[in-house]
Amino acid sequence: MLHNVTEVSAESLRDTIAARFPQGYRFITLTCVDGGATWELLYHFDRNYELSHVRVRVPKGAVVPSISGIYACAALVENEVQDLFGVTFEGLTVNYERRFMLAVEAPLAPMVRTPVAQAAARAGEMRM
Amino acid sequence: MIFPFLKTLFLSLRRGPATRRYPRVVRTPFPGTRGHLVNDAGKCIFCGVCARRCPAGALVVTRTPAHWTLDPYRCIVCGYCVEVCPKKSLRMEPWHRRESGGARGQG
Amino acid sequence: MGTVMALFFVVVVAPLVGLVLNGADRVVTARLQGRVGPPLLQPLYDLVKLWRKEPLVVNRVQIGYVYLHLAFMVMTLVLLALGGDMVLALFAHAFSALSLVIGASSVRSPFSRIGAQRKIMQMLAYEPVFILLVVGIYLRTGSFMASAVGRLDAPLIVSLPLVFLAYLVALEIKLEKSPFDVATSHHAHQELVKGVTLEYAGPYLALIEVAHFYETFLLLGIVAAFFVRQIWLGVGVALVVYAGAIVVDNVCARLRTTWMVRCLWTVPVMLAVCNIIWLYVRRTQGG
Amino acid sequence: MEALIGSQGLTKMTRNELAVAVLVVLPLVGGALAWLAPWRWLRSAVVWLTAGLSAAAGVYAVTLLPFSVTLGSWHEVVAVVCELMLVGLVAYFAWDERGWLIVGLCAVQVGVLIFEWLEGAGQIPVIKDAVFCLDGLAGALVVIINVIGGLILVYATGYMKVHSCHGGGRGAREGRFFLVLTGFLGLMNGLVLANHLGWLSVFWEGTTLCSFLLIRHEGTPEARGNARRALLINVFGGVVMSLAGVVAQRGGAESLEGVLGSRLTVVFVLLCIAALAKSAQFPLQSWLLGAMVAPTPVSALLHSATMVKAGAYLVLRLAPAFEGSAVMDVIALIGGFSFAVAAALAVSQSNAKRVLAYSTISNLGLIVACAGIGTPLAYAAALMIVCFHAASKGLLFLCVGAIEQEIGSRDIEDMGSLLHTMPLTAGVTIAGMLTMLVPPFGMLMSKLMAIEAAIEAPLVVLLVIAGSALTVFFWAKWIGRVQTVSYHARYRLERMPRSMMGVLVVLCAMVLGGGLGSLAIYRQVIEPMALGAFPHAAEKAVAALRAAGQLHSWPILVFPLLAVIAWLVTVWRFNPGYVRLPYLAGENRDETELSYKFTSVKDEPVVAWATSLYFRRTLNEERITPWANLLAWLLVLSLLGVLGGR
Amino acid sequence: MAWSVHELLGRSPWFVHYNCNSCNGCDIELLACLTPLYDVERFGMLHVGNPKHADILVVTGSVNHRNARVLQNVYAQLPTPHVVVGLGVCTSSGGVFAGSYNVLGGVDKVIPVDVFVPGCPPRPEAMMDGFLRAVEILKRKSAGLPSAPAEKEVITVAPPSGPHAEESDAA
Amino acid sequence: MNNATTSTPRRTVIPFGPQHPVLPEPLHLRLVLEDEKVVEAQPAVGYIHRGIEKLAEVKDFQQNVFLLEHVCGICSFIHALAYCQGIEELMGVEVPARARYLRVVWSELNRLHSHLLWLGLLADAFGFESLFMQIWRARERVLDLEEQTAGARIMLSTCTIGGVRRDLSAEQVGQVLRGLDELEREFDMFVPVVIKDATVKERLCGVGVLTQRQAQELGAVGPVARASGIARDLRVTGYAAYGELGVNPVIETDGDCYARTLVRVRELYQSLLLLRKALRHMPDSPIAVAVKGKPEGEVVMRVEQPRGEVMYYLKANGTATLERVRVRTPTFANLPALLAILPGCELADVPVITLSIDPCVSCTER
Repeated sequence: MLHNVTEVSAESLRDTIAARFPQGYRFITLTCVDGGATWELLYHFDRNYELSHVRVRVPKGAVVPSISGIYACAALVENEVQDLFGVTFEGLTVNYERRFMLAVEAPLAPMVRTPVAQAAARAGEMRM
Repeated sequence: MIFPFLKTLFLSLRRGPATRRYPRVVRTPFPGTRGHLVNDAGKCIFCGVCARRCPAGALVVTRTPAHWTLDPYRCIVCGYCVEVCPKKSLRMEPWHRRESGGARGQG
Repeated sequence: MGTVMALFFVVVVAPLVGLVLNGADRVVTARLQGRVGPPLLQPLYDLVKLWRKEPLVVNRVQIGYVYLHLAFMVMTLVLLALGGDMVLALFAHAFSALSLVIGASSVRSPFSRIGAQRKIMQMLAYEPVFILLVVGIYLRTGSFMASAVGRLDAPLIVSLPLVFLAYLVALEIKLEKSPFDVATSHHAHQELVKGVTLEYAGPYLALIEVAHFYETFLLLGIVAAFFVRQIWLGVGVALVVYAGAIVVDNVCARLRTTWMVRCLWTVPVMLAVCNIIWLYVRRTQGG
Repeated sequence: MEALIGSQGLTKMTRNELAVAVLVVLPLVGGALAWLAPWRWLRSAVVWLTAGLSAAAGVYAVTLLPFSVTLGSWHEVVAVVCELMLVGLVAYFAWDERGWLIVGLCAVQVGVLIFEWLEGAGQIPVIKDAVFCLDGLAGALVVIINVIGGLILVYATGYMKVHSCHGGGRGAREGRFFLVLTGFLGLMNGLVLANHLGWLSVFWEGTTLCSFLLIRHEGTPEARGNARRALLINVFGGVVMSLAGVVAQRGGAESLEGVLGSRLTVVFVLLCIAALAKSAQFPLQSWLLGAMVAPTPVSALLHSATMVKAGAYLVLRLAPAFEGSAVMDVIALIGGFSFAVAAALAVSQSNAKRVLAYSTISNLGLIVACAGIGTPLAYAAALMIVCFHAASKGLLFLCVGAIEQEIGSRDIEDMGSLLHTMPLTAGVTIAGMLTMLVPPFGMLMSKLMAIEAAIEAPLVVLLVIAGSALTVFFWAKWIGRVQTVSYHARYRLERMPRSMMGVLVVLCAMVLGGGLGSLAIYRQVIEPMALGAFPHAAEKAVAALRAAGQLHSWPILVFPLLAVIAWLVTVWRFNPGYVRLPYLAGENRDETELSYKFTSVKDEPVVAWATSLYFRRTLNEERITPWANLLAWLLVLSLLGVLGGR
Repeated sequence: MAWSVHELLGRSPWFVHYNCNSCNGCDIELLACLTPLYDVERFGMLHVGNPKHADILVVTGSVNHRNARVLQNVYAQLPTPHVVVGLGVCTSSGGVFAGSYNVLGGVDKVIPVDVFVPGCPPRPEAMMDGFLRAVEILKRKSAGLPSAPAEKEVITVAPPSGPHAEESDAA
Repeated sequence: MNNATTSTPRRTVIPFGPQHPVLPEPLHLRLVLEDEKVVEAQPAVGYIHRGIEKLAEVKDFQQNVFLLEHVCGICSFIHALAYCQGIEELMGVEVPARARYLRVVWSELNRLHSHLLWLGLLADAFGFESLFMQIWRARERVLDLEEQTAGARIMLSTCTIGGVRRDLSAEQVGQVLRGLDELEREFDMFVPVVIKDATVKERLCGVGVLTQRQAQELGAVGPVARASGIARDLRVTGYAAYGELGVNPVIETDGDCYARTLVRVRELYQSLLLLRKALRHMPDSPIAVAVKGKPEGEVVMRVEQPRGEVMYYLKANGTATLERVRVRTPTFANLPALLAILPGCELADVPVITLSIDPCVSCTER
C-alpha cells in the first residue's frame, strides 16, 4: 500500500517540491491517473530507499505547474504525461508540444479514459 | 598492457569455431523448451479457457462448430494456455515453427 | 614483352590476388573470432551480386569519382609496374583516395560527408609515410624511378627499417583496419554507418571493392617487391604482414580520428624521419 | 600593324621599340579613353578593344623575342621624373588617407632618389645596358598579362555592370575603375619588360598605386583601411627597391642584367625583399588578404594572376646568378615556409576569396622556393607554376565573383547546390579546381617537379610536402561542397552577362587544354627556357630536367580519360529510377533545392547539414599568423645578415 | 549459365535491420545470429547498416504511427531485387501488443513482406531458416520470377470425428 | 576583415538514428556538431511506443504478467517479477521461499545476459568486433542456462503471481552450477581485455563523465549512478531472496564510461556469486501459492533491473482489470544524464556514451 503521501494543491505544488530538492530527495517519476473529472498526479520521490509521494488532484483542463525548473529530469516525464493524458504543464523547460511519445498521426491523449468535454475542447485548441 | 586480447584470439583459434552449423547439424532442443503449441484434437473439449486466458489473443475457440484455431503469427509461446488447459490437451513441442514465405514449394 | 607481361599481371592478376587475399582475411578473421566464417571466394560472390544490383545513386556527379578512384588505383600499379616515377605513382595513389573523398562529399548525407572528411584525415596521417618512403628510396638509389629499385644490391628493408615499420602502420590505415577504420569499414557497426561508401550501391560499390583489391595487392606488392625484393621470400613476408594486419585488426578498438593523426605523426612518421635523416647524413659523409 | 603605324610616319622606330611602346602605352591610353567614355557601352567597347589589341600585341611581341631596346640617356631623366611623380601621387593619397607612415616612407624614397640622382650625375656609364628587354621569362609573363589580363578585363565589363546594379559602385567611379584596371596592364607590361632599375622602380611603384586605388574602390572604411595597409607594405617594398638601385649604381650596375652579371648579392637581397612584399610572402602577406575587398576582377587580375607574380618574377630573373649561395637557401626556406603556412591557414578559411588568397600566397611561395633551390628542374617547376597558376587562379577568382553575384555570399559552405542553380559556373569552378589538383594537369606536375627538385634540401622538401598535403585538403573540401547536388533531370543555364560567361568558358577551355597539354608546353617552352637560364648547369641537373619531360607516360592520360569516358557513358544512359534520397537514418523528409530535411524532434523538419572540417581551433589564423610572421622575419633578418657580412 | 549466376547471387545476402516496435527480444536474437554460435556469415550474410547496400530488410516489431514512415523510407532506399523478412509475431500481427492505440498492426500493412518468421522471439535457428527462405526468394526475384507475399495461415483443430478434421499447417 | 573567422561557423546537424547500425533500437538523436564535437544533442523518442500501459488496463491482471514481460526482451523476467511482486503486495500473498530463490536465480541470469549483451554492444560501438564476438559467445552460455531452466532463451515467462511456474530439479541445479563455472572461465577470456586493453581504455577513460552531483540531481539509477559513486541498488532492500543472500552495491567513483563498464563487469561476478549462493541454499517448498480474489488498492513496487531501478505503480479496483499500470524504467531515468554528458564529446564517442548508460529504448517508451 502507498505510504508517505502528501496531498497538495496545484498552487503549492512547486513550493512543496522545491523544498524537497535540497533535502536530497531523488525524483523518481510522475504518474498520472485518470480520476474521472480530475487528473491525479502522483510525484514519486526516493531518499535512502524510502519512498514518498506528492499527490495533486487537478480538474481536467486545468494547467499544472511544471517542476522541470526544479528537477531538470522531470521534463521528459512531464512531456510524456502531456502526450498521453493531455495535461498541460506550464513552464516546461523542454516542451515537445505533444510530439514526445506520439506522432502527429497518433490519437490524442489516448490514456484518458473519461474525456471531459472541457478537456476535449482544450485539446482541440492545442491541436490547432 | 598491449594487446591483451592476443591470447584469447589464439586460444579461440586453437579451440576451433564454436559455431553450431545449423541447418547442417541440428541441435536437439532442451527438454521443456517452448517451441510451438500443439493441440491434441482427441483430448480437446473446446471449452475455450485457453482462448480466454491467452494474453495475445492468438487462440479462438468456437463450440459450434467445434473449432480450436491458433494464429501462430500472433502466439507469443508463453505456455499459459498449456498451464490452464483443464484436459491437458495442449502441449508445447520443443521444435520451433517454420517460417512462411512466398517461394514455398518452388524454391 | 616483359612490359606486356607486367601490365597483364598488374591489371588482370592483381585484383584476383587481392580478391583471394580479402576472402582469406574474412575467413581468418572469423576463425580468430571463433566462427566458421564465409567461404574463401566470398568477395567474388559479393562482387557478382553487387554487379547485378540496382545502381542506386543520389546524383550523377558521384558516379564519375568511382571511376576515377578505380582508374587512379590501376594507374598507380601500372606506373610502378612500368618502373615509372614514384612521386607520380604516389600522387596517383593519393588521388585515388581523394576521388572517393570528393565523390562522397558530393552527396548531402552528413554521414557520407563526415566519412569523407575522416578519409582526408587518414590521408594526412599516412601520406607522409608514403612520401618518406619515396624520399628514402631516392636517397638509396638517386632516382625517382621505380625501376631503380630493381638495380639495388640490397633490399630496402636493410636501409629503411624504420620506414618499413611506419609503412606497416600506414598499411593498417589503408586497409581500413582497426584501430584506424574511422572513415569506412567492412563492418557496418559504427557511428557513420558506412562512411565514405555509404551512398554508393550496387555496381559502384563493386568497383570500389575492386579498387580495394587492387590496393591490397599494391600495398603488399610494395612490401614484396620493394622492401624484400626476392620474389618468394617477398611473397612470404607480404603474407606475414597481411596476417599481422588482420591480427591487429582483431585485437584493437577503433580509435578516434584525432588520436589517429596524433599517433601517426608522433611515432611512425618520426621513426621514418629518423631513418631518412640517417640516410641523408650517411650520404653527405659517404660522398 | 606595322603597316598601319608606318603610314603614320613612325617608321624610324624599330619593331621591337614599337612593341614595347604599344604594350606599355596602349593600355594606358585605352584606360584614359574608358575613363572619358560617357556611356557604359562605349566604355565597355573601349575596354574590349584595348584588351583585344594588347593581347594581340603581347602575342606578337613574343614572336619577336629575344630582343632588347636601348634608349638615349634622356630616358633616365624621364624615369626619375616619372618616379617622383608617382611618389608624389602616392604621398598625396597617403596624406588623404592619413597614412603618415606611408608619407614618411615616400619622403625617404624621394631622398633616396635624389641621392641616387646626385651621385649618378657625376658618372658617365661606359656601357649602356638595355632599358627594356624581352626574353623567355618576360615573354611568358607578357602573354599571361595580356591574354589572361585581357580576358579578365572583358569579364570585368560584365561584372561591373551587375555590380553597379547591386549598388556596388557609381558611374563616375566605374570610369576611374576601368582607367586603373586597364592602365595597369600597361604598367605591368612595363614592369616585366624593364631591364633598367630606374624604370623597374617606376613601374613597380605604378602597380602599387593601381593596386591601392583598386582596393580602395568600394570606399568603405574596411576597403580604405586595407588599401592603406597594402600601400604601406608595397611602398616599403618600393623604398627597398630604390635602395637596391642606389647600391647597384655604386656597384656599377644599373640594370637587372648588370646585377646578374656583377653578382651583387646585396642588391639581390634588397630586390628579394622588395619582391617578398610584392608577392605577399610571409611576413609581408597581410595586405593581400585585405586586398580581397576589391571587386573580384581586381583580385583575379592584380592579386593572383599578374601583379603579385612580379615579385616571384624578379626572384626568378635573378636567381640563376646566385645559384648555390647561402642567400638562395634562405630564399628557398622563406618560399617553402610561405607555401606550407599559407596552405595550412587556407584550410581554416571558409571565405572563398580568402582561401584563394592564401592559396595564391602559397603558390607564390612555392615559386620563390623553387627559385631559391636554383636547379634547372626547380626553375622549370617555377615557370610551370607561374603559367598554370595564373590561368587557373584567375579563372577561379572569376568563378567566385560570378558565384558571389548570384548567391550573395562568398562562403564556401553556401556553395552547395551550385551545380543546379548555376551549372556552368559551378562546372567551370570544379574544372578550375581540378586543374589545380589532379594529374595530368600542369599544377600537379609542377608540384611534383618541385618535390623532386627540392629533394636535396631536406627542410624545403618537408615544407613542400606538408604544403602539398594541406593544399589537397582545402581544394577537396571546396570541390566537394560545390558539387553537392541533388538529382535533377535537366539543368538550365544561369543568367549572366555574356561577357562574363564567354570569358569563363574561354578561360576554362584554355586552362583545361593547357593543363592537358602541359607535357607539350613543358617540352617546347619551359625546358629550353630553363636550360637557357642555366647554361652551365651540371649534367645531372640537366638529366633530371629532361627526365621530368618524360613523366607523362601514357598511363597518366589514358586512365583518367577512361574514367571520364565511363562517366559520360553512364550519365548518357542514366536511368532516373536509380535516384534515391541520401541516407538520413531513415528519417528523410523531403528534398528541396538547397537542403535535405529529416524529421526530427517534435516531428519537425530539420535540415541535415555537414560542414567541412576547418580546424578553426588548431589552425587559428589569429593565433598562428603572429608566430609565422615572427619566424619569417627571422628568416628575412638572416637574409639581411648578408648585408652585415659585407 | 543463368542458373549459376543466380546461384552465386544467393551467396551474398546482405541485410539491414530496422527495429520498428520490437521489445528487443527479436533484435538481440538477430544479433545472436551474427555471433560465433550461429554465424550467418557462413551463408555470406553481412549486417550492413545501410539500406542501399542491403538485399534483405529484416524488420522486427510491429508498426506504430511514428515509425511507419521510417520503415517506408528505409524500404524506399532498398535496391532491387530485395526481400523483406519479418521476424517475430509482432511483424505479422502486432503480437501481444495488437489492439493498442499506437500499434497499427503487422509490417505488411506498410510494406510488402516476403517471409514471416513466427516465434516470440524466434530462435536463431528459426531466423536462419527464414533467411535461407529469403535467399531462395531473392534468387527467384533476381531471375525475374514472380514471388507471392508471405501468407499467414492459421491452424485449426477440430474433433477427429468432426467434418473439418484438418490441419492446414504442416508445421 | 576577419568576418569569416569571427562569425559563428555553420554547424553540422546529424540525425543519429532511428535506423542506425550502432543501436539495434530506434532512438533518434539530433546532434549538432562543430568539427565533430557535439555541442547539442536532443532526443526524439516514440519510435517504439506501443502503449503498454493502456493495454495493461485492458488485459486482466494475470495476462498482464506476460504483457509486461514484453516491455523489454532483455530484462523480461525482472519486469514480470516487479509486476508480480506489486500484485502480491496488493493481495497480501506470501510467496513461498523456494519461489523467492528461483526468482533470484532467473533475475540474476537475466542480469548476466543483459550485462554481457551490453558489454558486447559496447565493444561493437568502439569497433572491437572480435571482442563483441567473444563476449556474445559467453552470453550464449547464459542463454543456454535460461533455456534449460525456463524453456526459452529470451522470454522466460516463468514468473507468476504467487510464485514461479517452473521448478528446478536437483539435476538441473547441478547443470546450472556447472554452467556457471564454465561461464566464469569464459569471463577470463575477455574481462582482462575490457579492463586493461590500452585501446579500450583510450576509448572509455575520461569519456562522458557524469559527476556524483549530476547523477544525484538528474536522478540517475543503476550502474550509471553507481559508477558516479552513488550506492543505489534496490537489491539491498531485500526483495525476493536478496535479503537472505545479501547484496553489496558495486561502486566506482570516476563517473566516466570506463567506470560504468567496470561496475557492470564487477556485477557480472557479483551475479555469479549470488547465483551460486541462491542455488546452493535454495530451500525446499512449493513453488507457488494459489491466488484467489482480485487485487485492490494502489502500490509502488521497485526492483533492480540490470539497468537500474524499475518502478511499477499499480492501482486496482477489485476487478480483474487494473485501473492504472505505470512503468518507470531505468533508461527513462538515465536519459537526462545521457543528455547532460553528450555535449562536448566527439562524434566518435556518441555511440560509446549512449551505450554506456545501457539504453533500452523499448523499456523507455513502453
